[in-house]
Amino acid sequence: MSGLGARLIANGDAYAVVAFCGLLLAWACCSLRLRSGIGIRLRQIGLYRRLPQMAERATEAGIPVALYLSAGCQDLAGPETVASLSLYTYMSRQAARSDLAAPACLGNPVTLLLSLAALERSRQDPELKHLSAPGEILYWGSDPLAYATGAALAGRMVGQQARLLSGSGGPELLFASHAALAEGSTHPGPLGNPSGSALLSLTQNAEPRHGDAGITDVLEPPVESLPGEDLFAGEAYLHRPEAAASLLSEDYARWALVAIILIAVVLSSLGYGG
Amino acid sequence: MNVVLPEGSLAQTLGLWVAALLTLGVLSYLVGDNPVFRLTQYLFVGVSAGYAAALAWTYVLAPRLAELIRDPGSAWPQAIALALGALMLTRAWKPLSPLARLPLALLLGVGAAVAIGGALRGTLVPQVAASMVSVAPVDYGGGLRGWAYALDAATLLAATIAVLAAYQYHAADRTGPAPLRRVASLLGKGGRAIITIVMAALLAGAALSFYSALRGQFDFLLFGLLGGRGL
Amino acid sequence: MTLCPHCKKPNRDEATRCIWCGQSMAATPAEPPATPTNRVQDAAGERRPPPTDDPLAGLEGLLPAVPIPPAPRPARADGEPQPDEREIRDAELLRAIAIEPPPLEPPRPPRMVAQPLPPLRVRWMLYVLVIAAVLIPLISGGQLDGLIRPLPGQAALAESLADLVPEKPVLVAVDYGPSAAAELDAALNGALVQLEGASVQAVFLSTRPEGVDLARQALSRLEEAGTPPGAYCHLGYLAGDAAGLRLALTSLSAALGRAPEAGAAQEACPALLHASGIGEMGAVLVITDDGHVARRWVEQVGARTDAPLLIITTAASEPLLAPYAASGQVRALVSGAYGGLSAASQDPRRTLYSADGFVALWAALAGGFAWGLFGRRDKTERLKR
Amino acid sequence: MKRVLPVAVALMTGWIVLLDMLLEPAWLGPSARILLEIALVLSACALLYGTAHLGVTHVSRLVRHEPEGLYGAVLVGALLVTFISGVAAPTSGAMTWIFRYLYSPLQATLLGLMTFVLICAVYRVARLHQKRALPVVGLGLALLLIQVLASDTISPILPDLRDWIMRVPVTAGMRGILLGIALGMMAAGMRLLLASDRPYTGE
Repeated sequence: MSGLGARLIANGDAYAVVAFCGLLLAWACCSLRLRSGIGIRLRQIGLYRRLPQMAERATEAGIPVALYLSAGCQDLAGPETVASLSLYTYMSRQAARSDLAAPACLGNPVTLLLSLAALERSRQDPELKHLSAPGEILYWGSDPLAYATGAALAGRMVGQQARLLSGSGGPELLFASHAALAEGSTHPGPLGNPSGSALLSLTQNAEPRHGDAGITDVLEPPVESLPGEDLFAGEAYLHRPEAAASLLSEDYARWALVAIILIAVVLSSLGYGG
Repeated sequence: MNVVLPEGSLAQTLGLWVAALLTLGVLSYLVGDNPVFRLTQYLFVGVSAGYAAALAWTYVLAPRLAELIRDPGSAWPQAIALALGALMLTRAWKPLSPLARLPLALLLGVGAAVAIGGALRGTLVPQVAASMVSVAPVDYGGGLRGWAYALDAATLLAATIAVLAAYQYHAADRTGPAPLRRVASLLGKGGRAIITIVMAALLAGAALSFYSALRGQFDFLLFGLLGGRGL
Repeated sequence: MTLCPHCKKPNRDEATRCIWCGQSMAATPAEPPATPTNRVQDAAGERRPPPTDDPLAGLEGLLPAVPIPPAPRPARADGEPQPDEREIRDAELLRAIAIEPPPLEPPRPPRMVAQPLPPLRVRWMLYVLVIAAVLIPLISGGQLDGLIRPLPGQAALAESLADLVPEKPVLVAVDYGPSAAAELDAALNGALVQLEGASVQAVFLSTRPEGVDLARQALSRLEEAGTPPGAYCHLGYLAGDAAGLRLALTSLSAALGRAPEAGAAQEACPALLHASGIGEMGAVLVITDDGHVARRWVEQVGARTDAPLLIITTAASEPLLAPYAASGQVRALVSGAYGGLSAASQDPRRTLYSADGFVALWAALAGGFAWGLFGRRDKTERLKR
Repeated sequence: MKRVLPVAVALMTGWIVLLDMLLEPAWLGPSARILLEIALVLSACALLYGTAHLGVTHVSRLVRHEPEGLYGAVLVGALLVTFISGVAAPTSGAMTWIFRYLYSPLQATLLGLMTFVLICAVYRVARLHQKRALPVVGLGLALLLIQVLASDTISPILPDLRDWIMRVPVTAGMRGILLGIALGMMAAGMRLLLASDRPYTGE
């Protein structure tokens, strides 16, 4: 680390405040820009593009989509929990529109409470009250492997053909949970990655026999996987486009960081900053 | 598995054999899905959930409840906490379920704040600082060695920026002047390649970890159990 | 509450079709499977060729091979639900920010899921390879153990532990589950032995429920080794994840309340009385099998204290933490698999823990890979390809 | 009121804790600590709620004679026995016994099972020539080989290479991902702290 880096660390708190204010400012600008209707286009993210199509297919076939959300096993109330919840909120609304169940399999009690609220809200229409069925949302305990096991069992208990898996955690959690899922489900398994990932798949109901199908897909980096920060972008892409402002502000922050790093590297290479 | 209950006690002997049977029960999955394996799955989920809940009660709720009963005057924060906790449980009963929003709001508010603070101070600033390296060979003592270290530093820098670029949300084919777009998309491609290397490293690590867990159970079966400790 | 005759899932009594499997709630004998297009036609009510840019186009064949009757919707008083103002606004905005779809990759090829799993014969060969890899140390006797170069983190860990001052206790966070015990116990024991050498008090804590008993086991191992009781204490379980850590950073007593073990710990560790929070510990040693938990320690504790943060983690989580080690936020990062070898070799108990086993594991995996790649394919497989 | 109050609570608590973390003013410390303790207690309550939900779900499955309902009875039984013995006598032998002889072998073996799953998967990837997976697996095996042979007696290059891979490409890739996650977390967190995102109301 160069002298400049050391200085940055030494005044970490101050710079953290500056960074936070900068992001807030960027967000404000982006919201205005978004409201003013100046053409902003977002990068395509496979999963968020296919999710609506999948919901449509599920409606056509009259078969609900089951979500497996392990995000937040490690941190009950972190932003990750909310991020993965937004996927469920979206799917539960789609399911309510087509009079389908919105089954989910969770590894985080806070997500459980939130998704119950989301389900209730998506079915405010009294006509939809008949949908609510016990066991629609299954919680399997916050131990990652317990969630994995439970997910496998849920795969056996619930016979949906369409599944969305959203995982978050160490590679063990993902490898284990989705390999375990394979054994109970028809087509499991996102790419194991440290920060959150999801796989969208619509497959035939092959007789579940063995776990290795899961890892195969874990090893097969799916187009739809959500490595890193994409997990936090679901809302903007799916049902709350105004949240796109925060994504765009992330971009500005990203390029600001790159610029700062490059300048600092040049300066320290030239011997400035000690 | 490490076993340190009173040596030779009935509980220990019984326990060792139960553990061995459960181990074999889970391994029975190798001959295909079967009722024994399914039983172990349900048993595991039940035990782990019960264990976590018991600890939550013993270490978090019970002490604070006791404190509240002992000294209601000074333990008002605990009182608020427990009251909010009770509100959270109203989620189970529809007419009262809106009340559960309060504790959830607090939980998420605090959770978000702690996460932002941690990400800023613990990851963003230090990692950016760590990326501010010199790429001048002379700073690494010059000579071939200096050049090698400088090359390392440059690679580290380029790879970090490439991975960062891979996540840009602005559609690369729409924004900015053409050359910049080309650079961005090129960086993105490089970034995805580097992410593949990370995944490969994670895979190698996972293989070692899975193996270690399996090896531990074989240790238990071979030495912990048949080694005489259980008999 | 009635059960669907087809999928046995619960439905409300008035439900006309199962909300889980889409089939009619009237128990009718299964009709012959309809062709996918017919099914789509039935379900949608009209024939609609799949749009060409639809990534799922052609996947109808993968839809369940069960007849899906036209989904009868419960009659609504107000007909189909009308989108409200906000929904319309959102839809417009979504259209605005979504770019025209680039040529998407073709959908996941059906063969990937249609392909049969490895035949039983193959699977058993692979299992035998793995079991052989586990048992190989019985024969080889750990030839390689002494030859593997220690990880860079191991030296750093030893140095950091040697630099500790007896006045300040060390916080030992036992944050792993039994599934990682085989990998991490040895490394933890090694670190504890070094701590004992530095005559520093060790304060145990767990932010994961499973860690509590593993910490107790580590303590009882210390007892067995004849460590004086005053040299360590156990604070028990710290709930609340990041929030709990943030609180414990400044006030352990507030974070732990009067947990069963906390009171006893206060007596066992006089040094604890001086350290009101984790921030005042001499060092923080985290043993975890979860990269997220480790990251939480780095972000909430490491960034706020001068005490060195030392992490022992599983090989699977090591890459996740590499940047923190590189930036110096983590003074020492040791992965269990290799980091525990030297400590394990000093453990009198017999074990299969050996570097030979890791080589055998690689051989097994590589064998499986090569077999899959170059193994002779039978006729059906050749046809599929 | 049903909406406003939760939003107000989320904003107030969130900003108090955030300001305490970033600026650390002395006057804010105590209130932030109280909020953190409340959050800690609430997370424990959430855990209890989840466990109760798990139990109730499986009891209802049993009552409805759903397939595998009897297994659910095993789950509920194990849950109750563990919970009661843990609450009645937290540091007793019973809890220790359950943890060491039921919990530990089950969790450890379930993860160990993944070794078999993994080797079958590696075989399948190679067999099916899964284009996107082959490089990951091939590279993974290469990295594993370097790790297992990192011995100076074989060649001093191997250990150096092992350390270099962890120090340069892996660190760089992971650093990029971590910086991205930090940005994503901040954005997602700010959506909560600016009440643009209100999941607690079910929105």
